[in-house]
Amino acid sequence: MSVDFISDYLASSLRLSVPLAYAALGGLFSERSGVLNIGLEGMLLTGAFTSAATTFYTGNVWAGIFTALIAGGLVGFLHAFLCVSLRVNQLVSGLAINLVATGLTSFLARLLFNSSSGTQRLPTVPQIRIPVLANIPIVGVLFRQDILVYILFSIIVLTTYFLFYTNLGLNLRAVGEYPKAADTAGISVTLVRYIAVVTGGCIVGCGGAYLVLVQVNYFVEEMSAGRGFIAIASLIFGKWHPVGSFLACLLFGATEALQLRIQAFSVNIPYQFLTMLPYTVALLALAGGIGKSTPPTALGLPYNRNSIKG
Amino acid sequence: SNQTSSTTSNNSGGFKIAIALPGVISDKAWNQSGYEGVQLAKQKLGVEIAHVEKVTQADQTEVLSDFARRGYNLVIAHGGQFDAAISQIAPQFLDTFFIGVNGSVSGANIASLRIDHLQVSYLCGIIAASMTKSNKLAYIAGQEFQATQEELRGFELGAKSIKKDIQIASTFTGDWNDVAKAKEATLALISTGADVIYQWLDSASPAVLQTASDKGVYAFGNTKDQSDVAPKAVLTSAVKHLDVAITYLVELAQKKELKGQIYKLGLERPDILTLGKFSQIVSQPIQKQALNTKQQIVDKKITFVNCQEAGKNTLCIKKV
Amino acid sequence: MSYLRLENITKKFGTFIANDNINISIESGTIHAILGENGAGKSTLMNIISGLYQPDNGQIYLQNKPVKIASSDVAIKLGIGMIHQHFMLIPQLTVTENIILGQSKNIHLNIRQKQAEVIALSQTYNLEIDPTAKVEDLPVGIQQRVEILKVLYRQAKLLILDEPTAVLTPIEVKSLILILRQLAERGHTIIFISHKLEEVIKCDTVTVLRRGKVITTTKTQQTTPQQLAELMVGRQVSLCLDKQPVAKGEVILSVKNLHVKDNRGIAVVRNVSFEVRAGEVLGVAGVDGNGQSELVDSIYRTPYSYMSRVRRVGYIPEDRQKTGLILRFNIAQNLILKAFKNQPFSRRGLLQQDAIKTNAVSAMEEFDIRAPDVNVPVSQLSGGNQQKIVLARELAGEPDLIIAMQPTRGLDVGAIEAVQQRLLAQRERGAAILYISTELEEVIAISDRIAVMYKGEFVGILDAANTTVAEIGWLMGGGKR
Amino acid sequence: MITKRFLPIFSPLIAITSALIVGAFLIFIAGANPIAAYTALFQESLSTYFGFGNTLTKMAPLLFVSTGVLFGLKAGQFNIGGEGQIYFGALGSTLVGLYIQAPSFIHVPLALLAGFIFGAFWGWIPGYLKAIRGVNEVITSLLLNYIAINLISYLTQNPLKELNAPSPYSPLIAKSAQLPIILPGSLAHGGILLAIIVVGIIWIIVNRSTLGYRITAVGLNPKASDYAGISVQCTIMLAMTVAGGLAGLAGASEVMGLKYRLFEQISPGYGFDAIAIAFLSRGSVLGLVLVSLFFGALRSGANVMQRSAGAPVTVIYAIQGLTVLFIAIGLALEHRLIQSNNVDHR
Ligand SMILES: Nc1ncnc2c1ncn2[C@@H]1O[C@H](COP(=O)(O)OP(=O)(O)OP(=O)(O)O)[C@@H](O)[C@H]1O
Ligand SMILES: Nc1ncnc2c1ncn2[C@@H]1O[C@H](COP(=O)(O)OP(=O)(O)OP(=O)(O)O)[C@@H](O)[C@H]1O
Ligand SMILES: [Mg+2]
Ligand SMILES: [Mg+2]
Repeated sequence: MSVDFISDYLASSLRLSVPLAYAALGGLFSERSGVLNIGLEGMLLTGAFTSAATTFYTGNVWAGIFTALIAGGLVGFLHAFLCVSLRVNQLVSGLAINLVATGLTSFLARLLFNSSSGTQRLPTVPQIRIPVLANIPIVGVLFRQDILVYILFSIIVLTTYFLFYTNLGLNLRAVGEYPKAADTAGISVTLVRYIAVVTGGCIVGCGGAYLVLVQVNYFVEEMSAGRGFIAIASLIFGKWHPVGSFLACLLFGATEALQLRIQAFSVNIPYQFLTMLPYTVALLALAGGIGKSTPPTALGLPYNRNSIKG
Repeated sequence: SNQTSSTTSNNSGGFKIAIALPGVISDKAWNQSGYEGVQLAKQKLGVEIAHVEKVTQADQTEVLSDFARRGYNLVIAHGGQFDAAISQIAPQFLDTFFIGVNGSVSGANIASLRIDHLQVSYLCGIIAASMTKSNKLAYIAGQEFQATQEELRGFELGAKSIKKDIQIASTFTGDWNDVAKAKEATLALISTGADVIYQWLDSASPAVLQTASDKGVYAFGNTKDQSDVAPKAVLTSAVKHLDVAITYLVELAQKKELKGQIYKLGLERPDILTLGKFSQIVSQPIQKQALNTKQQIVDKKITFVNCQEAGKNTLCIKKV
Repeated sequence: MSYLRLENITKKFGTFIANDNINISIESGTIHAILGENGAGKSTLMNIISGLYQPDNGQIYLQNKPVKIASSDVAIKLGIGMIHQHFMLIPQLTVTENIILGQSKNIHLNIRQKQAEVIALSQTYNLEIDPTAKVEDLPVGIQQRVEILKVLYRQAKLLILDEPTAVLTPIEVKSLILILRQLAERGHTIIFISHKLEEVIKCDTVTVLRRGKVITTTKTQQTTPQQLAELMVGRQVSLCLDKQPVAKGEVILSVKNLHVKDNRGIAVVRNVSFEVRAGEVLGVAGVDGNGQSELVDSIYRTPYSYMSRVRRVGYIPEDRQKTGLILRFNIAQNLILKAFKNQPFSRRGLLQQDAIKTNAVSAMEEFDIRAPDVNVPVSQLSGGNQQKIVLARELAGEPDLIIAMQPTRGLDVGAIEAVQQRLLAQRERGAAILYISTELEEVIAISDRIAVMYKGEFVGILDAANTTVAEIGWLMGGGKR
Repeated sequence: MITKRFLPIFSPLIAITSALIVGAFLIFIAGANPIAAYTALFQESLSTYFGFGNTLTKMAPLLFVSTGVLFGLKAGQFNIGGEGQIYFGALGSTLVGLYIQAPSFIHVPLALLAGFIFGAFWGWIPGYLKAIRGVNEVITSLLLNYIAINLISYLTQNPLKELNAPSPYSPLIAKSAQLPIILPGSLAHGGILLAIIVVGIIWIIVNRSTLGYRITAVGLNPKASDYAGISVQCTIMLAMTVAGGLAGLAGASEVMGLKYRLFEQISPGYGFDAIAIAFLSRGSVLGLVLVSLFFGALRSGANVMQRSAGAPVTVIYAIQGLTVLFIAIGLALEHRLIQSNNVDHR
């Protein structure tokens, strides 16, 4: 097996993991604060669509990324408003966001992109080579990535720092575990949850931008293709820890890249068994002992100061 | 926009046709071509049209029977997956004619329309085998079913008619919407050495072609002439004018000449199935060879027949 | 000078009036006790002072200035610190994290420095603590300490302690009261809620609440425990149990050389042997976290290892809300939690609603469970009534062995009386009772013999008639005989 | 208060109306006629014979699966594996329908049973992993969906494929294993009646049986249940298994009543709709039936809106999402209203 092949494989695994990881990290913010987020799929799709639309009209990828961030944040705000202020069932809110996002992005995509003939071909985000490191054999590819990948890495580091080494992060965790205790300590549960869900939405939106601006350079209806759900699986798998979740995403990405390569080698296995490989591997890993992960205690429970259940 | 489906207003006497599409009409490929088919028929023949997109398998029978019940004269089901539903529904509505595109059913009021995908992929196989340096070709599609299998087989037969020991890898992504995955699948194929790629994808096909172009390998367009998507990579395209084919059958139906049979349309109808523009990269001798073979197929000097290979039913070439 | 003054405070939940026109004035630098039955409205009132609830009516004055306490944050800024009855600690976080929660405006969390601050604070007040321990790993007594440190860390001038001693050992209570005294002398004002009259009597003043209304406020020197109990309950209560002698029967429970390890592999019960006979109460005294829970758990989960034949076992768990009851089930449903599969509650796999209801009605009558009807979810009952439901269920069917773990924790005197009398009635019937408690007087009053547990071992089994609080207390603290 | 009584009826109605108003706006932008579209939606899905038949046909699988989801929820288990369990159930009854010959009165129950068992097996796996190994059932049941779908794809493409079929599907199952049509001429089949009967049985189990008591107890407080001598592990496994079995019945009824064969994509996402249905039903069985009916109407009405009024499918998705959203908001607001007027029991 050649060096190129391995470094191609690494790069492919990474590319397949990046949108998942954005979604998972976005979900992490929300869920650590106690707000369940099944709506990652819809947020990804919204980010993808808005970045495509903006870049299509402005020709500027940065504008695209920025609007994806804002749009993701707005969907997050909607989710927060529904779950935190109105205390709508968090699961239903997420499912509804997915449905609405699927419908609206497809609807708008047809209005915007179909009128102009041919495929939209969007500019791409430039690659940045990190000097010296980019020249290392095999792993060098990891340092020849576009800015969104580096941003993702910094988000992982920053999120870890934020959660465990800042006061706000402490507040966030407290709110997710025992909101009433946080409330009595003078923390505004509502504010923290809003911030968390909106920030999370912004991050997921960037994942959508990556999908469009880095991976395929055009928008397609329902192009998130279930990534939001895999991101949730990764989040649980990674035990709601930024690094753990990222590694779980990497596992999904790497097995996906692997199965595509097995197919490419014409190994005589029905393709369906290869397509299901990432899911099977994850399932076996869970069953085989990586197992137990305890969610934030207050996950999914709306907080109401006047109720007996804290 | 061009959402011009008619309402059911009863300007009776008019010929009414409807199409049920498994996917979205904006996919720039299979479903869109079906949609364009009924649009073309409306334009050319003045028929009244209606369509439904995203018909899931659970909805097929409902959609077909509902159109029939509303008095549509012709109901087109766009995809082989409708075959079972057609055989279930058609006997109950003898006043309506059903057409299964890509199907293999026929009956009193059932016809199937099949494009002979294999003929044109055979030609592409010849071109691919002549262009490859690595002796590795690749086929990529969303899912495996009869049409993709036939197309792959044609590609293989064509390639092997040039180079016996050539290798062909195939990848099925399992999801027609997942463009990013299709792109990664292409990259995986390229990284294992494939240097000519034949693809059949909907929304994802531009991603495959552009990736091939970026990586300096060759590819074929499919369904439409896609040479403008990635001029450096696309050698030629397997052009399938489904809209024309559909209009042709609609016209037959309008004239009450449609028969309960399988209409297999191939290279003999260049307005329906043909090779697209050749890229300059494809040398004249190769182009000529492809075109010669095409003529042989049209003249039925080369035909494809059922046979067994390695214990499996498949298709083989028969040269006369 | 009055530090805190409440004027006409009223709080309603729906149509229910939890606080009815309350007027109290609390002097600066004093310890002011609030006494009242379960559900009298004490916690509600304190939640109003600490900003968690808003009163429907009335005005709060702090140092004679009217204040509006809109949230916990405001309360903290006003120097009001509350230690809630149900701890407001986050089990997954460390001691330090809990103490500093919500206090720093900095971005970076310098945990080392904060730990040092916590240590310094704990030394100042003599409240020893491991700042890096996770709260969920700490025994409740220590958790209580964390709560106090949390309030002190916020530099509260007014400390509200809602039943702080319910989970403390006598020694801990003593030291807490000492600490409170010390704090009062330093100028802190303290509101102290307790059901224990001997603690209340050590405060400076006391206000008695009954059904949301202030009954009286008086200096403790001018009253007696007996008087207070009667004011609170509104009737005569007997503060001493009268225990009939009962002939002891066969050995029901026999534990020999029991060892238990916890899930981290540490031995928590070591070489424990004892017997309990029919008609006998064996008290187990000890500081919380010395292996009592593990001992009881092990007996309850594998009773056949300790009994010569299959017997009925009744179990009153330590935490009635988490392990004793299903809070969202109603009274009738909770009462059949153990017997739902049996006749007459079940026939051919179907629940028999009539039988279930009849059972509940009679249990409510027999155990004096106060609720409008059997369909009230138990989450809406006061602690005392919740405990009576557990008792009614566990004592049904004449169990041979009853394990009662802290059965009176958090209950008012009236409720305690009721619980203990039920248990003694079972003893007279011939049940063997294992009674685990941290309340020494209670253990001595109810037990025939008392085992003292220390660091997983039984350091002595004493005859209840011939022992003293001092002796047991000494053994509990690790003293040798 | 009188208004409070009618709140459960009014609030969904207001929610649906709001969703339709937003939808009308979108339909208009798309160049179709909203009034025509909505006329089609309501006339067809609820008031015409065939349209109502279609609605019922869609309701059947939704009702089966959402009952399963609710059953799991009662035990505190969140089964999002309905989709995979439908596929497995469909497989089970297809196998019996294809390879066993028996008279109808044996063949039909046998095929249904097989559907139940296959679905139950697929539900048991996450139940087992949760109960015994503590693995979060949300993630495992989600992963199992993908595995089931690919497995069925393989089977319909290879060993089970009908000869010369242009698309992956199995041969027709035996006539004797097919469910009868209950509304002649329409597609409404016996699976609908079965679904309603099953819902009734589940209602009795949940509300009237000791088993239901046990499951609810575990769902509300596993620790207390454990102390009371209930086996929490068994209960969790049982609940997930039954939930899977019910979803399996959805697959079985789709095969035996509607399609008469196994398809590569037998379920268009019923497993996910069912989750929303279970939550919107407020845990009541009547709610389950009504919400399933409504979703069925929406699904079949969606097709009609496309067919006869040219409303694009994208708008229909948006309307569905908005409807779910607005109903959920309505429920939340209603809950608050009731809470704020709450009368304490003492
Ligand atoms: N949030 C609430 N909603 C409705 N009723 C409440 C609420 N909080 C308390 N109550 C009711 O108010 C009454 C007073 O409760 P409170 O908690 O103040 O009692 P307490 O005096 O602290 O009792 P205990 O000694 O048991 O702690 C109780 O009857 C209780 O049912
Ligand atoms: N929102 C509420 N609605 C109804 N009842 C409530 C509400 N909040 C509290 N209560 C009830 O008020 C009563 C008093 O509350 P509190 O928290 O003081 O419990 P408690 O009686 O002291 O019990 P414990 O023994 O656990 O200390 C409890 O029975 C509690 O369930
Ligand atoms: Mg209280
Ligand atoms: Mg209490």
